[in-house]
Amino acid sequence: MTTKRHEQVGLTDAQVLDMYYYMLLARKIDERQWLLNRAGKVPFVISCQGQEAAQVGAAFALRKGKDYLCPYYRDLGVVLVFGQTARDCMLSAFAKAEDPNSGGRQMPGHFGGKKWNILTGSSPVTTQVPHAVGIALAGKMQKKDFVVYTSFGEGSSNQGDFHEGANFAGVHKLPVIFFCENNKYAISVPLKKQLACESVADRAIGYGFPGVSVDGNDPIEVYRVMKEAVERARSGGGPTLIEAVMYRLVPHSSDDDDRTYRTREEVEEAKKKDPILLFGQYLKEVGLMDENKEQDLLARVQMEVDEATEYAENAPYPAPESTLTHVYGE
Amino acid sequence: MTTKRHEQVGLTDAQVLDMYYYMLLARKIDERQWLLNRAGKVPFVISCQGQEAAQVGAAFALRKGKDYLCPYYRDLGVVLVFGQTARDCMLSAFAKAEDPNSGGRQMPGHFGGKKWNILTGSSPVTTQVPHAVGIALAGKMQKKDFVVYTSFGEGSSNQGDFHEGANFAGVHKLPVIFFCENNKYAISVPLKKQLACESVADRAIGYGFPGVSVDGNDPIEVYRVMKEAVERARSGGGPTLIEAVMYRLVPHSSDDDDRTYRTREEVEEAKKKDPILLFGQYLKEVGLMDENKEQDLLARVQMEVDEATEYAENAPYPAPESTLTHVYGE
Amino acid sequence: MAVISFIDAITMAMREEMRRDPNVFILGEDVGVRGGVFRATVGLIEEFGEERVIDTPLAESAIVGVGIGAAAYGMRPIAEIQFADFIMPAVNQIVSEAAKMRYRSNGDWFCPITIRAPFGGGVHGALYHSQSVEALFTNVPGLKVVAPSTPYDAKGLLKAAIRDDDPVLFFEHKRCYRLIKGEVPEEDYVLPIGKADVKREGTDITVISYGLTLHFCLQAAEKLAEEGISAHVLDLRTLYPLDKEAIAEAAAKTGKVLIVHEDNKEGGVGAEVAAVIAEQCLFDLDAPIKRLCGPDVPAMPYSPPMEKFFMLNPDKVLEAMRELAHF
Amino acid sequence: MAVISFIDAITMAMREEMRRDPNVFILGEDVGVRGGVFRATVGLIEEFGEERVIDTPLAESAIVGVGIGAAAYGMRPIAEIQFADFIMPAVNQIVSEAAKMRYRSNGDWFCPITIRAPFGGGVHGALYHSQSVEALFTNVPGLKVVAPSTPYDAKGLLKAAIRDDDPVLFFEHKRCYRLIKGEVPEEDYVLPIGKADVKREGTDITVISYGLTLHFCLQAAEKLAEEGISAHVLDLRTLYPLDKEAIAEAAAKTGKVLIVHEDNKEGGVGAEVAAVIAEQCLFDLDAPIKRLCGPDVPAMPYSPPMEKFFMLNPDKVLEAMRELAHF
Ligand SMILES: Cc1ncc(C[n+]2csc(CCOP(=O)(O)OP(=O)(O)O)c2C)c(N)n1
Ligand SMILES: Cc1ncc(C[n+]2csc(CCOP(=O)(O)OP(=O)(O)O)c2C)c(N)n1
Ligand SMILES: [Mg+2]
Ligand SMILES: [Mg+2]
Repeated sequence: MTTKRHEQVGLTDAQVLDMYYYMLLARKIDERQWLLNRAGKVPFVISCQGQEAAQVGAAFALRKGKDYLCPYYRDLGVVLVFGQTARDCMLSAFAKAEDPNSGGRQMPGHFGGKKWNILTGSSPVTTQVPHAVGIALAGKMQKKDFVVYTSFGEGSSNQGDFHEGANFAGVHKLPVIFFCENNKYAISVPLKKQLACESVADRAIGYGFPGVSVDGNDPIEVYRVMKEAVERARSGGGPTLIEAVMYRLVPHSSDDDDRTYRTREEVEEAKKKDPILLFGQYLKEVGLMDENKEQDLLARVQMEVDEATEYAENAPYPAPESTLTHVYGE
Repeated sequence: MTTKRHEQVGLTDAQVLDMYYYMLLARKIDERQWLLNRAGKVPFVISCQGQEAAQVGAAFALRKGKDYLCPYYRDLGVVLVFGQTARDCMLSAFAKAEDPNSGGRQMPGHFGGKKWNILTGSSPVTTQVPHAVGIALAGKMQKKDFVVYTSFGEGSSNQGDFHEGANFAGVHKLPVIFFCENNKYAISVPLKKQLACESVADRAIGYGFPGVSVDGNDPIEVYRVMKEAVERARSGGGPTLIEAVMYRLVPHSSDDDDRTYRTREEVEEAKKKDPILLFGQYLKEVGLMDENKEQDLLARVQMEVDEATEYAENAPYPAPESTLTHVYGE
Repeated sequence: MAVISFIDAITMAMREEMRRDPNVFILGEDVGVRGGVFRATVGLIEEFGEERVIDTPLAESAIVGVGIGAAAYGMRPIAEIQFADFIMPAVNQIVSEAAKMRYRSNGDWFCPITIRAPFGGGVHGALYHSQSVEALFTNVPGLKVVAPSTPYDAKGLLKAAIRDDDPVLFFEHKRCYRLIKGEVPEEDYVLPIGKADVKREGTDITVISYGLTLHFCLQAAEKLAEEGISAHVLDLRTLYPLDKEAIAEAAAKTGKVLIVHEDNKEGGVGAEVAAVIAEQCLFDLDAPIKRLCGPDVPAMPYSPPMEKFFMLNPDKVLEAMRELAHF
Repeated sequence: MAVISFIDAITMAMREEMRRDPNVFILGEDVGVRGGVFRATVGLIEEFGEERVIDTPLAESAIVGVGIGAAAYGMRPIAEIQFADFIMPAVNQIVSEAAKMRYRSNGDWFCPITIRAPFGGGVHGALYHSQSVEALFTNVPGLKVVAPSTPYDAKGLLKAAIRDDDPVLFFEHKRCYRLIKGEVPEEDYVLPIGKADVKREGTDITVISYGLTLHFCLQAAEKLAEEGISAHVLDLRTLYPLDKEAIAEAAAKTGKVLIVHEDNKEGGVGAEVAAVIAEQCLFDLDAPIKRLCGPDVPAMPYSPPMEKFFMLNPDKVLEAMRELAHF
């Protein structure tokens, strides 16, 4: 039996099993949305596939109900850990009135919900980064001890708002974790046309705080560096920039055709490091998982997804004239 | 006699004397504008005082008539080396029709002139940075071998446009020199409230190119690092970020009162390192200058400034209705 | 009641709101020890400390973006943009974020930020310290755009903006800062955002304006009265959403309308004012709807004769009013 | 003459201009190997290489800012903004820089950049992939804003934009891309920027529109003709500066005007159109100037019934036209 790496970073057996559950749940919700899309039932999907380990590893280092999230559109794994359910996600995919993120107003992947401390997100990339800094600033003013997590792709780290937000947080030593999910592509544009630095983490020094690069396919490693960053933030040590390196296993979105810009070989190669595969193996190696248990878990997840889909599909749409509401407060 | 540091970096005696002339000229034009302002003759002044060494040192490493400038408002020293005259500057200060920068449309310090390869500048800080990158991109496409110099204050290095421009240049390895004049303040806001990094040069690694910090009070040192950067750029080695560290010796502008945010002791202390003073001393130490020569030079400069002022003061204003011209091309 | 300047009314409003509500704070460039380049925040860092009067890094998108995050969390930030011309880098945060948070979250989140910005010319500010940028934002549902013209309105509307649960862009004409003085109560009061205000009753022509030019209209109306022409002057005060009822009412009252603003004519706020009238009370009109505005050039030049050419003044307004009256 | 789609006309225009002038190049997100997310640049990287079809980092202010630098130097950049909604981070570069370079340098420098951006809704794009953002730019002297509605106009106007010595914002309604087809000559031709175009002659009512809704107007006019009502339809084509003469002429022709656009009503382009008419030919009018526009909400929701509620369609337009005709 291999060493239990997770214990070394302070994760219990129950916790890693839970992590695996969330990773699987995210993956299965995502896969179902693609099926629904191809069947013409939902107009749009944007995926977390390949990024679940980083997301769930990161979210486990945060305190649900206490810390704040300003996530980006792929962070399905993160918001599930923070309390969103398969049903919530499917209500959003079907754009139904009950969708807690936006009441069906926004595309899926545009997370938000006050009850989960998830700030409402938009499509223009990286705008959430200064928001995270602002929430952290407010927390500091009110002497709260929460930290704020904000995520974005490596392509999005080239937007001015990343720079301005990170610099502000650095100057004010605010408890923000800048979590860059480097999945190697910004739609069709490969890393080398986006960035000339070795690692996105190299940018941290320019803001006076630590930058760390981590294997995004390994939830335990991600948890470890996140935990460190969270503790630093909470104890007044200021922000951290984390780059989690991974690969987007599917096209950018349901509107994309990734065959135009990357070879099938490259994608197949990446699938060998599919974090769900690797983490499943690890759990088996340390004796926490076996074929049976895995089947049970899969069945449970599948059932959640089925129920969620059915519920959401049958749920009512918002009323047309509700288009006119919530422009201003009453 | 001290060693001739300037020879070690490839500057001749004639060149350093020339540098001193430009530094003095810049200073004297600037001082005159303050007098004119206090006398109610020109509405606004923005100064180069304290930054002349860095500016002239940098400009001497460039090829006039070949390289391009996207300077910022304090770069009087740079544009003088590139061909602007005291008269040009005074025409701008008095907002007269003949002002070659803008025909009196813009405030002084908003340099521009196609004949000198100086791109027209604006007031919103840092917008010139992507422009410099665009000129360099065009040069690369057309297989030209010019380099592009762009400058900005340390406060302005926090704008998104700095980040986006630098990143673009890094990815395309473009011949751009990002020259940050770190004078310790952005109007009233001191360095530590602007930046948390040790040096602005630390930001370069995030864009995959070298960053260098240099004593901005020493024109020879500035020349040396600029020369290196220019050669790297010209030979396809890509951009360099240079931080020249200095001090703004006067208020931000004629509208500012710096006594509200910094002590007189601090300013007096900085004046001991006034680059004009230091460089004058150096030239004397190496035997290139003495009291007599200095008086001659001062007299020559003074005369240029006098003549320029008189000319500009008496020059005609633009016609009121010319306000309507140059909105679109014919 | 004390007579104070426009800018003092602004300072007073912020001071009172900061005393009233600990969640109110200020962020911007040079707002702290310097008290703002126009001195609008003078004395506030001394009273409230540097935690509540924050000298930010020079980055407008962050000033607004950080403010938005804090506002969504529950604070009441007042973000100062040093000159309205420099609001451009923050347009994405204002238009895509602040204005749409409530709508996109189906009412779950909202964004009570106030963004103050000095606008307008006549101060030798040249192209980039003189602009009127309001028209950029008067097509953005979810935002409110306010531009008071008197100290009394400034205080009451700024306090309303700070307490408003939605993002408010608050434009202050910088020429008004020290030029315009007026009575301002020491007491707490707020004025309703979204309501125009009749600044002068009249019967012959209707003049609609805001900001500095509103004062030109009032001065011209005074002179015109001597010629026996009575002008009705409406101060828009809120530029978005417009007080359409008040506009229609004022237009119908005299049947002759002149709209005056310093901003460029084409696509300016006056266009919507004219359109509202042309849609709602066309048959009450006795003359074409006239607009007297800044020329359609990129911005106001530095050179004094050009600045003068660009700027409106009481004489130019008087002439346009007289011409309309005699139509 | 071949019948091709709107988007193919766009591609054709760019290909022809790139062949004609080596200074023309394209920069934007995914414009290279991917051929653009809408496929407008498909095939161009193959023909012109990655030096002239540049996949940029994801940063709109740099895309435009770098383009501006290159344009000032003497190139003819075509910057693609992936969705018009994402033009916001580039507003500072567009408004403060591109639009003002010529003016501020007293004609010494100029900036021949073309900025293409797909706008508009009806494609399940939700709040941030459906917006009409043109009104943000139709108050900015120095800029030209173009929005063609047919493949023929698209080709001719895009070529004109690329050759224009001033910055042109070129908005393409994304719903038109594959829906709208029309005859487009293989030959080189340009159409004048700044000129509106009568798309249908008529005598009873005047309808003024642009983009996708122009087609709704034409369809509605067709039906209305069956009822014996003759509609005159003007396509603005250029949204800034407006063709005021053509607008006044079209309005005066029938005396009854309906302005139609997908963008929000208040502060939209239609406001200026109405204001021009109310100023220039008020006494030719027989009815209030009507506007039929998107509702004043932040943007178009994702949920199908809400999107449908927001969007105009031929029936909604028909109803408004009929009502005006019977006024
Ligand atoms: C400001 C802005 N520009 C363009 C887009 C269109 N867009 C959506 S996602 C994307 C690529 C993002 O790449 P990256 O940041 O690496 O994140 P990833 O999708 O790879 O996770 C682009 C260009 C956008 N949403 N916002
Ligand atoms: C976008 C923008 N915001 C604000 C200003 C107002 N402003 C002019 S200079 C300045 C400070 C600049 O500081 P720094 O970059 O350090 O340059 P320095 O003046 O010290 O040389 C500010 C805030 C501006 N010109 N542009
Ligand atoms: Mg990516
Ligand atoms: Mg500085």
